[in-house]
Amino acid sequence: MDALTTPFLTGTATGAILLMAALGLTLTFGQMGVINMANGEFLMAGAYAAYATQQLIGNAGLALVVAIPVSFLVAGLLGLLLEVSIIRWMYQRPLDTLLVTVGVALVLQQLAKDVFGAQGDPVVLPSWLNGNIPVFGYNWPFRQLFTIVLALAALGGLSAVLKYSTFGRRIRATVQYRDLAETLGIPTRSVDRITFFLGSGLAGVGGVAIALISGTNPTLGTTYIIPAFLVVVAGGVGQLKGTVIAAWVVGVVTAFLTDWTSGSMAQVLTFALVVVFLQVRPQGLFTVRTRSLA
Amino acid sequence: MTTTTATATTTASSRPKAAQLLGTYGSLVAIALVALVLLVWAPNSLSPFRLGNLGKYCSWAMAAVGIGLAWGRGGMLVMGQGVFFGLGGYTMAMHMKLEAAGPGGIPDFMTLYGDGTMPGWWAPFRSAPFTLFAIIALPAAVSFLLGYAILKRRVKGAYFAILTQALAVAFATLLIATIKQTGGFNGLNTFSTVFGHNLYDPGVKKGLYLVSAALLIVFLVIVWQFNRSRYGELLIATRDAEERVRFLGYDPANVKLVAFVAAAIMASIGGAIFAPIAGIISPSNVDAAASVMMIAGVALGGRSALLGPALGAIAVGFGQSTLSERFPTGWTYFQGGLFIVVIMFLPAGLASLWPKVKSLLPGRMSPQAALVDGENGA
Amino acid sequence: MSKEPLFRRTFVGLAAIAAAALLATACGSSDATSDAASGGSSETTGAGAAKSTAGTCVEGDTVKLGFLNSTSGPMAISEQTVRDSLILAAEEINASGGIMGKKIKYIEEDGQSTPTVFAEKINKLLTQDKVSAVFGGWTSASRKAMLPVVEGAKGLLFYPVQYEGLEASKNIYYTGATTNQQIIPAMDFLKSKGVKTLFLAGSDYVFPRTANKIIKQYAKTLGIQIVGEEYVPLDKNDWTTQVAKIAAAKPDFVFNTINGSSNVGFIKAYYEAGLGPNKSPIISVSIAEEEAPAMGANVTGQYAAWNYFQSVESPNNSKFIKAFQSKYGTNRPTSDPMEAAYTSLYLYKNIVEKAKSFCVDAVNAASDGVSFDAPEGTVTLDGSNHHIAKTGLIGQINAKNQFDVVWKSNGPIKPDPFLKGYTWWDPTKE
Amino acid sequence: MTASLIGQDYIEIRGLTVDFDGFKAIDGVDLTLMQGRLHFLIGPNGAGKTTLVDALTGLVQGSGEARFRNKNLLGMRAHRIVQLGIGRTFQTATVFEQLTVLQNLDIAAGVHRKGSRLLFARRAVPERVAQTLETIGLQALANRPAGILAHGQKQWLEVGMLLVQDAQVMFLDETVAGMSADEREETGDLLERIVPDRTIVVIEHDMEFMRRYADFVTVMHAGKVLAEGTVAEIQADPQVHEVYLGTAAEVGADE
Repeated sequence: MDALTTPFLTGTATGAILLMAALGLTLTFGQMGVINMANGEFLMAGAYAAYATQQLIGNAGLALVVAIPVSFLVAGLLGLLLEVSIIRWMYQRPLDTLLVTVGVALVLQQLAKDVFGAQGDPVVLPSWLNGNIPVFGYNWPFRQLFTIVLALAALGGLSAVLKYSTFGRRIRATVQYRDLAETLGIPTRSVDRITFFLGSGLAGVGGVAIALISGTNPTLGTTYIIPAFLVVVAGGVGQLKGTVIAAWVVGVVTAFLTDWTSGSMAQVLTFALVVVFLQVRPQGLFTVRTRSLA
Repeated sequence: MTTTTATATTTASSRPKAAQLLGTYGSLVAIALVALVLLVWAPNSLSPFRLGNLGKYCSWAMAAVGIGLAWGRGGMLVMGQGVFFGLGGYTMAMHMKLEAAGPGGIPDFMTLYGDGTMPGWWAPFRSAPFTLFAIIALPAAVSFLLGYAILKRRVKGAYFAILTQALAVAFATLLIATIKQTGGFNGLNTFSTVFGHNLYDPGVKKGLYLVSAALLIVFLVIVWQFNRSRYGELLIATRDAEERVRFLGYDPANVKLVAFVAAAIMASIGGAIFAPIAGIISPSNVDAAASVMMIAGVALGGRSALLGPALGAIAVGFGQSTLSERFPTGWTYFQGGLFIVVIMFLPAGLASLWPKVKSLLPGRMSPQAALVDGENGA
Repeated sequence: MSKEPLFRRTFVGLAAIAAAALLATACGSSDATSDAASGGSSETTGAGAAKSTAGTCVEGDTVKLGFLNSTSGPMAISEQTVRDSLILAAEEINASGGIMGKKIKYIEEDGQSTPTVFAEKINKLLTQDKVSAVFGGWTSASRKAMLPVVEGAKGLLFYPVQYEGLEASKNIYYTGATTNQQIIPAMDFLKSKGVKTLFLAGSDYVFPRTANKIIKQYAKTLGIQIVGEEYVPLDKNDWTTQVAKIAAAKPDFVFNTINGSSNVGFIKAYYEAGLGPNKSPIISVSIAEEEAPAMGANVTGQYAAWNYFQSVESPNNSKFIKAFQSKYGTNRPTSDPMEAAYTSLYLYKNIVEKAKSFCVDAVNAASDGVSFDAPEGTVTLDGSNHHIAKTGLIGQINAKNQFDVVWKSNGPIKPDPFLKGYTWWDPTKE
Repeated sequence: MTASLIGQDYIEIRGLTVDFDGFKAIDGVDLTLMQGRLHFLIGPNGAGKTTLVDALTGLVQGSGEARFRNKNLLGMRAHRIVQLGIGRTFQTATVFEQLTVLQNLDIAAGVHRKGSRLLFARRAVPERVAQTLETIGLQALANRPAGILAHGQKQWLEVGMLLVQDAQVMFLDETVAGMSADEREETGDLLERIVPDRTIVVIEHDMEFMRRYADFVTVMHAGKVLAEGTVAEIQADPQVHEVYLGTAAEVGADE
């Protein structure tokens, strides 16, 4: 039984992290056509923010609770800074944003190395997270459960913002009919900025979850960015449900493949499966229909 | 009717002919200059160490020339050229490993990590002709299959870029995971000879450099011909308005596939010459980071210019070697800053500065002036 | 209309240029104009690194050495510590008169955590800078990449990190442990603890693969059962799936050959799964004083196999720790690779002074039996394989993240990189 | 090769439906497009004119049937449809801006060229291209990048591309929109010159232009065919007036 539950639950937790990494990507890609390769570094920034919070507060449990909003803010502000300083000049050249943000990612990594050192820093699990519950023969770590709850909360928060707030309605309007939104007087520029802030902030929260797995590390973003993009590609752009399903499926499938083969082969096979999937659905799972020809 | 047509033809083509002739001359003269520097000046002036490094830069430049074709001219941001570079590099390295092992011998690392038996698919690489064939056929086959799968499904733009980068990640991971067959993280190294020539012989080293530089020149000439051919025009058309090309009766996927496969073969040949020059090929030469480095050179030099990608790649290679000697930690900042500054402010790379430089020269202020110049010259 | 002929003409011209260049340079090279290492045919030309073949191979009152460590990339943190102790050793030697009266002038290069860069840089150090010896390298990949270069240039490399063995180059000196000085003692220790079942967890990398191959063969002889073997890529930190397998297998011990930061994820997942020093304890071969506090979990009670611990009590070690901490800060721990690097420079000094020459052949001829009173104890070089005899130590991590030595091999173990003295070893078996 | 086909080519559309996630942009249209006449397709915005052309040229999926030379165009891939001799222009002129006018036309001529020829450079201006340059009056600009052309010139270039392509069926989507009166006249005259051995369908909002050049008119509304006939018949149709309610004068008189 635990041959199934272990990869399933572990994969779900991995999927939860992928989801937090991918939400920002799918928002910014869907709304602005911007490919933000530095999103992985926002994960890293969130992880370091969690570490720094823990250093300041000391009490691991309290620090974790504080770290979540702090990481959201730190990563979100970094994202905002990126938008204001660089991205906004690049909206006409979406493919080029990909390369510019590759450069930003490199700079942020080196910055983290210089500030925090190349060796990762530990983030201590609070005692109330350090344990497990038996589920069908698998001792499910509380931390994985916490990660899933965190991702669901992030998703719920984002959905609520998109659905009920003015910002959210504006974001949805801009994603679907940018020109129309503009003519209706929606300040699409500031909507873009807020989207960037939200998306980057969510990655920061994801960073907290990663810090709980393996501490901080200047290069931790690079390990998550490609899987996160595969999630976006497979899930389709502009709709949250596609991203959610894709993140969960990629997480679980990778975990099962890891179980059956090895960690390395699992990565290779997951990539192959995404390419095969794109043969069936080149637009991903779901997509917002627009009538533009290009 | 016929007379007017004839007039139309002459008026239509007289001016460009002069201008194009100039362009033709200019490009070939530029390639010849590069050839002079690489094939005559460098071997007689640089120390063997610097020359070996230049040989490596040339092998990256070969991949870069292909990227220029696929990305600059074809609009496909190929972020996983390391894969094809690696296919060529590993093919060559496997042959050299088997040469080093001697007839009937097996590569040393297989005893180290495995049970001392060689997987069957290594065997053909004992043959030099097969190795040379595989250096071209392997990347061609892989890029064709992958390109066909991706391009026919109209996956393009960012999706295409991300998938190719994911491919590079997957490829490097696969190499690391198959340590018993491919040497894993360490890669393949400790070669002794290449096609029977002692790799440590200074003459052989110089010869390898010359092969690398000469191949680069050949690739430049090939791309030059590509660019001026009808295919070159069609490729630009496809880059700029893919759907429009479809409504002229072409399948844009096929047009792009040709450039993608050509770029893959160029990268593979680059990798094949890299392995003997560097004496090693490992996953870190072919992974996503290595692939991004190849893009960096192309972006710096000018993605759609003829010489831009090659010279950019050589410059980035040189920068990596020398800047990292002086500012070890600064190198990453420099690399990151290069992407940001070049892509933001000079999207067409340093090559886009060339017309401005040229316009400072007297008599080349405008197309008209160029025309006059050309007519006088002709 | 004239384009086609023009094209052809130019191309023919180009080809001619290329051919001429090939000819010119091919001839040029045979005139031995090259100032690099002399050609590959002659075995007796001596130190390729140094121009002069007469006398001591180093003229003037300084000797150039190369320090080649990664100061950028993921390995930087580990390799920086090695460079720090190399610089310490160089300054100490210079303060006491240098090597054979010549002051050390060291040239630093960054390996960028990339094997090809290591190959390029050691080539530069040996052929451009003409250093007499190079010190550095950390990963096996970097050493494997440097090996053909240092052999081709007939130079010298001192490699300070424990490794997977099965190698002996006449141009490399290995001052870290080979497998029979670390892995095999660790297994002997486990046997002495009465271990019956063992789980192997490692990075997907040369060292863990080779180490585990040896462990598996030796375990058969010792009657220890291997109940699982898991590998995770170096850059992957999530070990939850694999640790679940450990928890299910309930081994007496876990043999940990994981590299670098991946350890953090492993240790965390391990404690979350309810494992600990009392339930499937870990013995590690790459967690040292530097790493233990950075695990994000209290690793007190876990074990590690090394040949040096900061806690080793000897006058030489106190001197080393004092010198190191007064130069770099009292919070800086000392570890096995740092000690091995420090030792390597002193060993080089002693060999050269015995040989009375910096020439590679002379150094090699004199190396056998050269010893140094290192912080870990007196080490002696084995000229037949360029390794040094070392004592195997097992430490248990205490609350201060220092290691209490709980087991010691019976005196220094003679290096045996190819395990020729072990009858159970069969390299052609899995 | 076209001589024997004069007057015989036609596209027969039966029950064409285009469904966007439940919204029927085209709803069961029957239409016959005959060779040799300028067939105008008019209707208010959103009537489905462009979608109809999209479906016939393989840009969007449609169901039903559209027969041309015994082949059903629906379900064929776009470039195959072009290879059958069916060409189109786009509402916003789409030309290759980085390429010269000459190169634009030369690429359009490529549909009749062998693939292997692509690897060589163009040595002279192909006759058909030269003729077309003259026909569309862009000889002087042949070697200028198409990006610098004025709006009307781009539209002509698109028509020219259809000419070198030797398209037997041409769909022109609002080609004269934004052109000056003189330019419209030239365009109309050009279309009249080339229409005898071709099937030409023009989507148009300019009613004056329609009245002057249309041989046959189809009025669409809400994805359906509302009325068909000559200009006079359409102008007399009360249903058409109703659709254009509020701007009823438009059909009869100029704006």
